[in-house]
Amino acid sequence: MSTNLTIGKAINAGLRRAMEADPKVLVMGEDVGRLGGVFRVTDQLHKDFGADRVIDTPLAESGIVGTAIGLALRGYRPVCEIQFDGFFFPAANQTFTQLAKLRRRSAGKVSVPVVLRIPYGGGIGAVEHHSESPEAYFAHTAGLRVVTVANAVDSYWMIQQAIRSDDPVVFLEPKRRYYEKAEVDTDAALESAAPMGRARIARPGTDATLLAYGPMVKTALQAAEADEERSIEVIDLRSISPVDYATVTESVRRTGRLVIAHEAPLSLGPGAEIAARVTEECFYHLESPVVRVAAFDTPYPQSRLEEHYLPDLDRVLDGVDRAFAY
Amino acid sequence: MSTNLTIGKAINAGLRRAMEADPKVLVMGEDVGRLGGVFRVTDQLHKDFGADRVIDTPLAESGIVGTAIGLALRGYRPVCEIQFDGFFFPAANQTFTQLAKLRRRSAGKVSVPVVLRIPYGGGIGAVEHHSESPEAYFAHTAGLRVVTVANAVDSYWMIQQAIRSDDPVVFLEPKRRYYEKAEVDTDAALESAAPMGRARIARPGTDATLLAYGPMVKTALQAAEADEERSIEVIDLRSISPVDYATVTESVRRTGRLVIAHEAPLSLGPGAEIAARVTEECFYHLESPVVRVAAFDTPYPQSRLEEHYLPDLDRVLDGVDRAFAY
Amino acid sequence: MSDTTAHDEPELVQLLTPDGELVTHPDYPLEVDADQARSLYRDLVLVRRVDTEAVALQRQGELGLWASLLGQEAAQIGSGRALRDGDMAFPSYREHGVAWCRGIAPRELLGMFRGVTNGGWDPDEHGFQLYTIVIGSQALHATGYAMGVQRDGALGDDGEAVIAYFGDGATSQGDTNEAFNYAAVNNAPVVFFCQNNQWAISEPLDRQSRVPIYKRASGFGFPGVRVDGNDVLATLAVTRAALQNAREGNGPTLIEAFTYRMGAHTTNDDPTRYRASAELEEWKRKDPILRLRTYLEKQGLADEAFFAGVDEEADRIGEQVRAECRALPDPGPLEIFDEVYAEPNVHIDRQRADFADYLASFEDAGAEGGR
Amino acid sequence: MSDTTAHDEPELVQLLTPDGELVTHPDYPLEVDADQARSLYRDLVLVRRVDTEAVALQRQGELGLWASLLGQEAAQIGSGRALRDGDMAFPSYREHGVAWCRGIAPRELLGMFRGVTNGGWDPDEHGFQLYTIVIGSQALHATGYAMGVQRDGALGDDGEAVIAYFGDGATSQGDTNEAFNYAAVNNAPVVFFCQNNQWAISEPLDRQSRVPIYKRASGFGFPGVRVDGNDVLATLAVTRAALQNAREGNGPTLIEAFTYRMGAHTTNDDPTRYRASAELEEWKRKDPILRLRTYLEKQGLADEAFFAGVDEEADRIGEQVRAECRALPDPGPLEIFDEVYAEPNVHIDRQRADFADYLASFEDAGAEGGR
Ligand SMILES: Cc1ncc(C[n+]2csc(CCOP(=O)(O)OP(=O)(O)O)c2C)c(N)n1
Ligand SMILES: Cc1ncc(C[n+]2csc(CCOP(=O)(O)OP(=O)(O)O)c2C)c(N)n1
Ligand SMILES: [Mg+2]
Ligand SMILES: [Mg+2]
Repeated sequence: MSTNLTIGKAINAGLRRAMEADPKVLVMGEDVGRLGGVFRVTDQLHKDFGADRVIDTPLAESGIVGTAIGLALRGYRPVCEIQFDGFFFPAANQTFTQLAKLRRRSAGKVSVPVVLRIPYGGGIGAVEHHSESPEAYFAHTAGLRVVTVANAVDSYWMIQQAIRSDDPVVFLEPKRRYYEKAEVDTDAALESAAPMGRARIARPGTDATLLAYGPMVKTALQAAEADEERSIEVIDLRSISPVDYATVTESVRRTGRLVIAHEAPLSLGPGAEIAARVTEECFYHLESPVVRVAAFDTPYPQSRLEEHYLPDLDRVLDGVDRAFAY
Repeated sequence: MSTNLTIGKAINAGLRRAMEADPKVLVMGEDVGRLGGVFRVTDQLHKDFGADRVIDTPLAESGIVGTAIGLALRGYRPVCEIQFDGFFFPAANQTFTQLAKLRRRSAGKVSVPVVLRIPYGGGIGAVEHHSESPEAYFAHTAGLRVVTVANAVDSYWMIQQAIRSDDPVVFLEPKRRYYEKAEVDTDAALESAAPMGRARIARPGTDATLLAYGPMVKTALQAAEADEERSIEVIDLRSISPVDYATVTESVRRTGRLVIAHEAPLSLGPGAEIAARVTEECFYHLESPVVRVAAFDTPYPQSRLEEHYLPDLDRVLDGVDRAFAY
Repeated sequence: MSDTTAHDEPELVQLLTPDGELVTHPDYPLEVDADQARSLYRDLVLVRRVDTEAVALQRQGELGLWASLLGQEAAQIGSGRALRDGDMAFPSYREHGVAWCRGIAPRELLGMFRGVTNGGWDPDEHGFQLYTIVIGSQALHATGYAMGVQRDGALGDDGEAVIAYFGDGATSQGDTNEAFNYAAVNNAPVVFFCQNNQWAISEPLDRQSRVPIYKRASGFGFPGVRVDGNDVLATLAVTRAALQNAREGNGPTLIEAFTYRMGAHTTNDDPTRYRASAELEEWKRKDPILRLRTYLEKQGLADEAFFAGVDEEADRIGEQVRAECRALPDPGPLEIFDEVYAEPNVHIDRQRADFADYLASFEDAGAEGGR
Repeated sequence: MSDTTAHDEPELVQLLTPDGELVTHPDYPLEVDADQARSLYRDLVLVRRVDTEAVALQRQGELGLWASLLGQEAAQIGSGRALRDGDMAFPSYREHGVAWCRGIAPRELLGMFRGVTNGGWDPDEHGFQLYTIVIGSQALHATGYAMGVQRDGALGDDGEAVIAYFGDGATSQGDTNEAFNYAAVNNAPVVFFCQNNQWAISEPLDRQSRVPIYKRASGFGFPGVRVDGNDVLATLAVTRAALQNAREGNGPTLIEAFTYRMGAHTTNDDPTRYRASAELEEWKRKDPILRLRTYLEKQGLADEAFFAGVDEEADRIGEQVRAECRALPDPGPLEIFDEVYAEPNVHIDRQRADFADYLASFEDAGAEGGR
């Protein structure tokens, strides 16, 4: 059955399907129960699966991730919602020193298949701590897989893949794109979906590669459309860790130019690693240095400044121009 | 007076001098009092300055940084010891969402001159969580300054500069080098010391630039010595955020090659940003892609494997070879 | 849940019954003269008006968000008025009434909700720190600050005290509990003021605590007290006593102000999704303003002219808030780079300069007739 | 600090006095026959021997570190023996005695301290999770696991219970307190077992808590009890009762086992820097092994042959521990990349392959006669 779904509703539908398929799947977090989450991503799940499987937790993120680990050790597959990106940090210890390392610590005797769902990124006019892009912290941490989505189709499938994965997965949801819609064939087999580790060529092109993920994919596609002079290939990265370098370097070798756009701050953002790595692997193919278009190295500013802070269409186009200035 | 000091003792002497100079300087952390810290870096301070200025805190890192912020808001200059790198994470929320952002939040009306001293890095044969190199998490966080030391002279001066700074400073101490010695002129004026933001050319050379910081500077110098064929310039970065790109790019333009060595995991480690940035700024000067020699993207392994995990002399030399393979 | 809760319903310190009757409490004697009572009433009404205006401004698109204090006026004015000049308050994000008592103009609060600043007032000038959104964080800041007060030797009868505000939900956070412990171990002069408004967004109290919140304190070794947070007199008396205790060097107290969030969590929230309207109706009968007004009327401490005067003043302030909100200047783009660091920072300076050039390129392009 | 501590010295549950006299406690009846008493004695002696050997092995450079349980044997054997097969324990890093009760061979513990693994035994096989070094973390894991037990419907008289071990210092951590609260709110079948050995490295108890630790529980709404941790019988009885209470669905209990760390914090530590030797002397008189031996002797429950037999067994185990430690195989370099992820990971595979090539280059070079 093909349904027109927003990203938010597609994640909701994916969660529902995962919960139906496996009684061990739990949903937990602040306000995920009766309210259905502040973004309604868990809407109706409490009603249909009950309070034992859809758990309104105390207001304590370390507790959410820490008890999820315990539930996973007991054989459950908890899907935790961290209400906003900026409220992940109280859970940093449980995520970085426990969740990410338990498998390795146990020499593989233990799996902790926990999913952390985190609405992330800016652009919604919010107060402080509600617009962060913390993906670099996760991607720098061995033991975690980090994925993000840019459309409803991927949202529906990738949340299910994340839940099925025996690795802990940080599932980043582009909150300002929650209402973007697409047709989703919700009856297809999970196995038929593209693996969540694979990057996707969202728009083919020949003159430069424009790489984005999550909320910036839409901006990248708009930029590619807007550029009438050059043929821009757009890659939707999907997996931030590990990065699908095969797809990325194949594209860059063809186009000779790479522009990376993300909302995370520039310095030590995911673009830094991709730029360094692609330069290593495509040194003789690059006509220009890899160009990065990112947020500035400042705290996310008050919302009246966010349109300047976030890379927008113009900044991405400016980045493309810079790539062609060499 | 010139004294022969280890890095550990030089930090101790610097702390003492800062406490003598300014009654608002406090030292706090787990076991920093009577014990003088597990590495004895705060040795004797409790005896000489009393329990009000050298505070044995409860075993709670969020509490250490959180109360230090409060003390700073009251006009104090707390120097917090986080006992080991791996135990920083419970303090991540206070450090990233509060300490780093309070000045900006207050539009400059508030300063939080807190120093976080963290013994970091591996190579001491320790159990898990005692050998981490978390500098990338800090360097990706706007609002923090991140510095590290490679010798006793810098240790003595930079800890004092960090304490004087009105910005929050993460002061990373290379624990496996605590016992390295040097002559320190402890009577010189603080103003005469090189600013902590400045990189240092630790060994001049002409054929390639080898950049390291903290514990890897010694290894880098050994590698440069060991390479009899090529003239390697070694840069001791000192400040990880902000990076002194003026010094780095000047060197790379001269040598045409850059090798970066650090103990932090490769992906999204500080080397990624430096590689990306230097490539942008020195695109036409680079004879080869920037080469990174780093720890692997795995959790720090059990200690019997650390000699393989940490970049050593051979791995650094291999990196230099790779730079010349282009 | 076990039946631990059921057993001992906690005693609620109350000086003014919901019917506006003055009662006494052995531990919390309070003398309020007519002037004081009227002035408390005035504060309650005015902060409610500021709040109502802010909600309306949000509806009109002038604010991005607002966290209403509706129903919590007495808890805030009572505790806020208990503070002395040298005291320091560490608020959460809903303490508009306390801010009012500390002399923060409503305009300054609006800036953050409008998105033109992230806070911005001078904490030292007002004895009122910036709003803190990450739940629990400020409890540790307050405790550290109080440790500074100790080190400054600023204790004693004329000494200084510190107060930390947070909600019922916040008591679940590790930071809040660490603060309780740091304060206890250090005997720090800090009062923990928990406004238990029964809800943390959609989660009722029983998701946060198995027992009444004030009991938490005893586990850390300091006193906890539950006060009727809709009773401005009791809140004033209990907070004053706790602050005095703190400033005299006797350490922390946890005050649980039992109150109710009569509005939505914020303007983004829709409480009909998770709570019964009957509950709200019940609490409307305990309205903190009504209660004090009844008292004033019954005792003949205020006449119609007084009430009309306060309402007029509220109208004026409402108008002023609307005007000032609209007049709040937008920040300029380059302010993104301001005050990230106290000291010169080459990296930020470079990004600022590059961005200035980038912005200027549009102006040039504009001058030349488009990009 | 205020004098809250001084007031009410907590009652200590004791069934065996330091002089080896059996006493009764109304709440904790315990029947121990001679066999059981002797077997407890045997465990105490054997784990102490394992510990002594491990300290020696560290001195000889065979281990990188060791955290000695000296003095805490009764707290660990008493609580460990209270566990049933299906129960799950979440240890900190010093629970060698509990590990013993759960059937973990000493060899498996040594691996982590020797640096050949980071843990490595199978938690499910033994009902004993991996050692956890980051203080407080495991309290939340235990609570979550217990929530899983609830969801599995594994409660009731024959049900399962969970126990979390941690130290006095750990009670200051946010995570530990969050665990208390999650357990309370969810009425989870978990027992929090705090070995209060009076020290957190160099910090005495008064830096961690203003009041006795068992009191913390009441603030979260569940029972706390202080037991003489050097009394193996009392610890057994109190833990058994708490576990039973948990498995029957009555929620968490906090047990404070009052004991003493007779050795250094770890082999890296030098306690003479921070504590008086008189304190140690005093606690030596309360030695948990001595106490049980006196009881066995006085009651004629064991004879010289028994004691000699246990000592001989200890000698044998000591020898075995030494031999097995030295025989622990070193991991191969490429194991760095193992089990970082459960699923195939291109990135790790690539790093592994590159490193294998790099290592091979030396072998080639070696074969060719040098780099
Ligand atoms: C660490 C953290 N997690 C989550 C949030 C999102 N959040 C904002 S307010 C709130 C509920 C707070 O409830 P309570 O402490 O009772 O205060 P109240 O809003 O009722 O005044 C939540 C979950 C946050 N601000 N900080
Ligand atoms: C989060 C964290 N901070 C610091 C440490 C370093 N550390 C290891 S043991 C210890 C003291 C623990 O004391 P306690 O909880 O009483 O347990 P004990 O060692 O006495 O058994 C400290 C500070 C750690 N392991 N984890
Ligand atoms: Mg509330
Ligand atoms: Mg201890």
